[in-house]
Amino acid sequence: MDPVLQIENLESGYGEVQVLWGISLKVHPGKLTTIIGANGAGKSTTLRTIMGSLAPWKGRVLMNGEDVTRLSTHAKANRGLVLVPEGRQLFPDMSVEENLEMGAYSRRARKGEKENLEKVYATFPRLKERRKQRSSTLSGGEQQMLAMGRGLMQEPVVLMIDELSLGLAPVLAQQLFLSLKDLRKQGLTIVLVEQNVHLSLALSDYTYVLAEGRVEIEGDSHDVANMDEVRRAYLGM
Amino acid sequence: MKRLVLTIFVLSTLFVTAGFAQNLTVGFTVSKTGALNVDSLEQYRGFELWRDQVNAAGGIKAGGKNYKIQFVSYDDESNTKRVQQLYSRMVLQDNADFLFSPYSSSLTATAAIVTEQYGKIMLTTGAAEGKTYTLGNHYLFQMFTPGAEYLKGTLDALKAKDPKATIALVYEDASFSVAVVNPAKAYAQQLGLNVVFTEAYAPNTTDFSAIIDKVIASKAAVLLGGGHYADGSTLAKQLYEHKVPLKMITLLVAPDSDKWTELGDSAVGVMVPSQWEPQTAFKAQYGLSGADFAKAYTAKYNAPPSYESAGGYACGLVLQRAIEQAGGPDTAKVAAALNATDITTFYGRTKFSTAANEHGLQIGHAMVLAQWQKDKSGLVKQVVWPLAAKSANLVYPIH
Amino acid sequence: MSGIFASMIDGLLIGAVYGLAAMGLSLIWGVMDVINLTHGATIALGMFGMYILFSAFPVNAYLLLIPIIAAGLLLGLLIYWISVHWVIDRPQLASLLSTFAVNMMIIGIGTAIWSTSPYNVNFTLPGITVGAYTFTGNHMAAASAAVIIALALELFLYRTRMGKAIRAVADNREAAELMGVSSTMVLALAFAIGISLAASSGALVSTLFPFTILSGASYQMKSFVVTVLAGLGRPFGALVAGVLLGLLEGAVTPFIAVSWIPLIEFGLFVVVLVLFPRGIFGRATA
Amino acid sequence: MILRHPVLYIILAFAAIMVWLPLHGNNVSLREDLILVAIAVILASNLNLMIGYTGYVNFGHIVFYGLGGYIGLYLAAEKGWNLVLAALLAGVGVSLFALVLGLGILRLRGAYFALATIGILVAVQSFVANFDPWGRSTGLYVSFDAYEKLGGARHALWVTYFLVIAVMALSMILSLGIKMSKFGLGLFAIREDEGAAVVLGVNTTVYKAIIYSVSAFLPAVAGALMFYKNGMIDPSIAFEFMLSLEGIVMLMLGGKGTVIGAALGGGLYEKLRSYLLTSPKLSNFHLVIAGGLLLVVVLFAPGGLIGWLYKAVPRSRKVLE
Repeated sequence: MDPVLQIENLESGYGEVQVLWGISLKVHPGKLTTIIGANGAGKSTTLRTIMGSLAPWKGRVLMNGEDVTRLSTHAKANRGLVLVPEGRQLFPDMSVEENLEMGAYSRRARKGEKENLEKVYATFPRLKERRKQRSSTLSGGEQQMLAMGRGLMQEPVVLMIDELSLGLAPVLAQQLFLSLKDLRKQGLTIVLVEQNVHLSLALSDYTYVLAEGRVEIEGDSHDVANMDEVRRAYLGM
Repeated sequence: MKRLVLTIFVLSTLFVTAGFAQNLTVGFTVSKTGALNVDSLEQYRGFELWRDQVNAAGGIKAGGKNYKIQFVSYDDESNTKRVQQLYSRMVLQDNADFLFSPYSSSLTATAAIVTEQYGKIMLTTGAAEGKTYTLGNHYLFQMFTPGAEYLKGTLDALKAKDPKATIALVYEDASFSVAVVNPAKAYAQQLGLNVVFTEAYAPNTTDFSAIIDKVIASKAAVLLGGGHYADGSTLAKQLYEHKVPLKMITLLVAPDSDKWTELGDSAVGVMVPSQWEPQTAFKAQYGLSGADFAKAYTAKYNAPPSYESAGGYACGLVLQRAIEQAGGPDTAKVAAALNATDITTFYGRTKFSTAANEHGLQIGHAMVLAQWQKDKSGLVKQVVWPLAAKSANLVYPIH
Repeated sequence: MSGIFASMIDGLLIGAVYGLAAMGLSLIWGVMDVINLTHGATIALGMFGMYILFSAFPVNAYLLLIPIIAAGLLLGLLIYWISVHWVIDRPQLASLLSTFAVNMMIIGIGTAIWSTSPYNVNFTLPGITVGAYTFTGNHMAAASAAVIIALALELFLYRTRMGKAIRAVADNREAAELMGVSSTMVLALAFAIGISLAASSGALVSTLFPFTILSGASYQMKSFVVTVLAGLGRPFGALVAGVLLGLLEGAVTPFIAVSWIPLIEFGLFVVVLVLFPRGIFGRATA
Repeated sequence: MILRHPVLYIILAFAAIMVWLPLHGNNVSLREDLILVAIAVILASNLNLMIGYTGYVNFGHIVFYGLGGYIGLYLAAEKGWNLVLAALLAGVGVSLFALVLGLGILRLRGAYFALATIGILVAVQSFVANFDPWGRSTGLYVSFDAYEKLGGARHALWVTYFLVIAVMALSMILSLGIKMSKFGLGLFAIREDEGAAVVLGVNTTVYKAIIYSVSAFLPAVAGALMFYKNGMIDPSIAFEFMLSLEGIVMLMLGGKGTVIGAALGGGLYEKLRSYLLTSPKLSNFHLVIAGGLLLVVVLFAPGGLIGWLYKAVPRSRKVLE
């Protein structure tokens, strides 16, 4: 099967500092792909460059075989390339429901807005309870739910999540991972960048390990989890 | 060879004619733009009419020569800062022989510093404030009656009509109106009239509602003040819109303009202290008569002359006479002639103070009080004070 | 009716117009972090827009607001493209200066066309008289129009998809892009609306007082005061703050000379800035 | 160290030329042009201390010039003080005022500071317009015979011209000296990253208040001299917001943060404006042209003329500060 999202030799950075030195990834439909690596390995930078929030210096981004490298962020979002960014990046002055409505902003997501809203509320009942509250008044876990929910409202073709569990209590993190598993079962294509290597390896189908802006290791998550260097470096064994 | 002869001939002709008719340059600024443009334009027309008549008559004849008048003038944008730059320029670069003042007391006071620094004669018109003449000048000569006289006629008239009336003084916080209102307040007290409210407003004020509310609260029956055209016309309009129950309104400068009639009903009954009105017939010892001036002016500009226009023309006339008497344009001689001037023209009497502490101050000219009245043909400006010069009776109260 | 009461009503009526002017500044500042120094020039253009339209079509001046709002939007897009689009990601000084440059150009062109002499829109609605005091019809109509426009903007921002997109961009531009919002388009739109508000406030002022091409400057200053009192990016707050400022003026003027008002207003402005940098009604934290 | 700096000699040569040009042939009209250039250089150089060195945009810089003018004129004309003494006292007084004010408003950063400076400008203007001893909105006038003390008006105008040129040279030397000092380094640290500067142990509040106060001194002295020369002062010309903004334009044009750039921008802008103002064809469009020029500089050459020169001739960076 052809990959739905393919990254070829991506290079980018901030100002004059190069961070990515030629990253190549393939994301297959219906699979959960994780990207792991130490702090500063370039995981978030990879996602931001894919979305175009950061301009790519070199390389290509292909969606269903079509070159979308130079499209603007919002144009990519309108094609269903969805990023749940690190640090949630909610709209603090808007209510919970308005944040979700913003998820359904694009033309393609607009049609299913009502259904999707019901779905999100079903998945995260807390959000329904607080839907009139300003999002900045939510707790950290609730904010992460809202960020996820907002991503789902976008009707993603590929859902990319940056640091799902960062700063959350373990119980909450577990809960979110379980909801991810459900989504993957429903056939959603997911790319996950995570600090929590244990959980992500256990959950995912395919894994990339980044180091210093390059892909160091890749393979089926099961195989990667059993590699010695991975066990030593990332799983503390 | 032929060409050379021709050239020499042409050049020598030029040289010779130049000997017969020289040009005298008179410099001044005009407020073509900004808040003062209405008043300033009328003054400029007075200058212009004088120049055209002098040149049409072959120029000023003095000391056996003919001097044609040419103007150099710029737009001062009603802005004191520009005035200094421009008067320096006219003195230094354009080599003006004589200067006329810009319009308004503040612009004139500012320009006077420059002309005095460079030792040039400036005749001031459209500038009634007297303080400038107390600063020790040698070359300033004022055509307008000083500010202290402006409201005396109104107060005398009020004293005669309604000595118990309460007065509000509302005026622009600018050189001229301050110079008018402060002495007027003292004079009112001297007459035993009751001033119940006094407030100055910033130049460029357009919203008078706060002040109008205070005037109403003070229960004043008479309002005296204003400043120049822009603020005065706005004040009159807003007084009318707010239906302030006033029995008498006298505003400085603004109602003298022909444009005053554009205010419609707000214009009725408003009075203005005036340096000159067409109705005031002086027997001219020098220059044309008042009727001839009004006729020539109306023919040229299709509008009746205001006192700014008359002041502008008279300014030229007085300079012309001084140059004739001095036998040429030499600054010291002309200044001496001006110091000795005591003459009645169509504009009235003109005499400058020669006292060191107020040199150049106008001490010969007298003012009248005019009122806009409705008659069959529409709005007409009538002279109502002093009674000896009146063309109609004062309407009091106005509504 | 007592003097202070009348004076406060006058203040309230003119305050609504101050508020409308400030809304434009506040919206642009809040959404894109640009201090729009073309604000005053745009207000002046609104005044002359009304003058020109009213000279050509002497109908009810307040009906002419509609074409002025539309023209303001177009003008806003143009100014955005000339002066803001290229510097939006640079430090604030850049947009400050580029909008100031455009301000100079507008004033320059305006001066060449209309000079700096005063103009009037000769349109008068009948007023209402209570005791010795009369409130002019124009003041009441202008204040009502200001409130209606402000309410319409509020509805737009809170009830429409486009309006919400503007708020989203103001809140978090990068996240809005991730939602598929073209931030460039939204910024241009917000700027256009801001300019249109400024122009319409100018049009309202022109029905009350005489004006010159330079008259916008003092309303720009007032807009700064109002915006800071209200807190940035709070358009409706700006209307409220504008009305409060008008009321304050009205309440103070019976007791002191009018010429002290700027000192009080701008002194207050500096003190509020130092004590509450986010405005009295501003959000606590972003 | 400063004595060996080439820019010091550029400054001195510049001042010497400014003195020689009008003296040569007693060209009074050239002198009147050049005094305006000198004033522009003074304003731009001192504004540069705030905007260029410290990164704080001061929209109300002209308030120092105007207040200096008022104090100087009041002392020299009304109280009969010696002009130089009156100008110096105006400088000291305004600097102290700025110091106190700065300690208050320099808590604000970025655009908020810029706005506060506008507020101060309007508030001070309004205060002066209501202040009786200073003649309210009519202002103060120098009596014509006051110039007698300086040998008559003709002579007095030359004296004030030389004094203004001296203040101009001092402004540029001050800019150079601060740039080369440790104090200047602290200011640059604030400009680049104020948070980091605090961590590095720079007492930013004091630094900012001091430079705010220093940047007030010479403009105030210049204001005293210039308004004395003009013979009058009133609130609308003393506190002209437009002139304040034009100072920023001059700085951007020349290149903020550099000694030569500030002076160059000030001089060129003033020459351009006066050319446009008096040119019969262009005078209606002087604002349009000046505005267009600023727009081009901001959009395409944010480093100004000096930034452009640095790029074109990289060696110039070493010589020109």
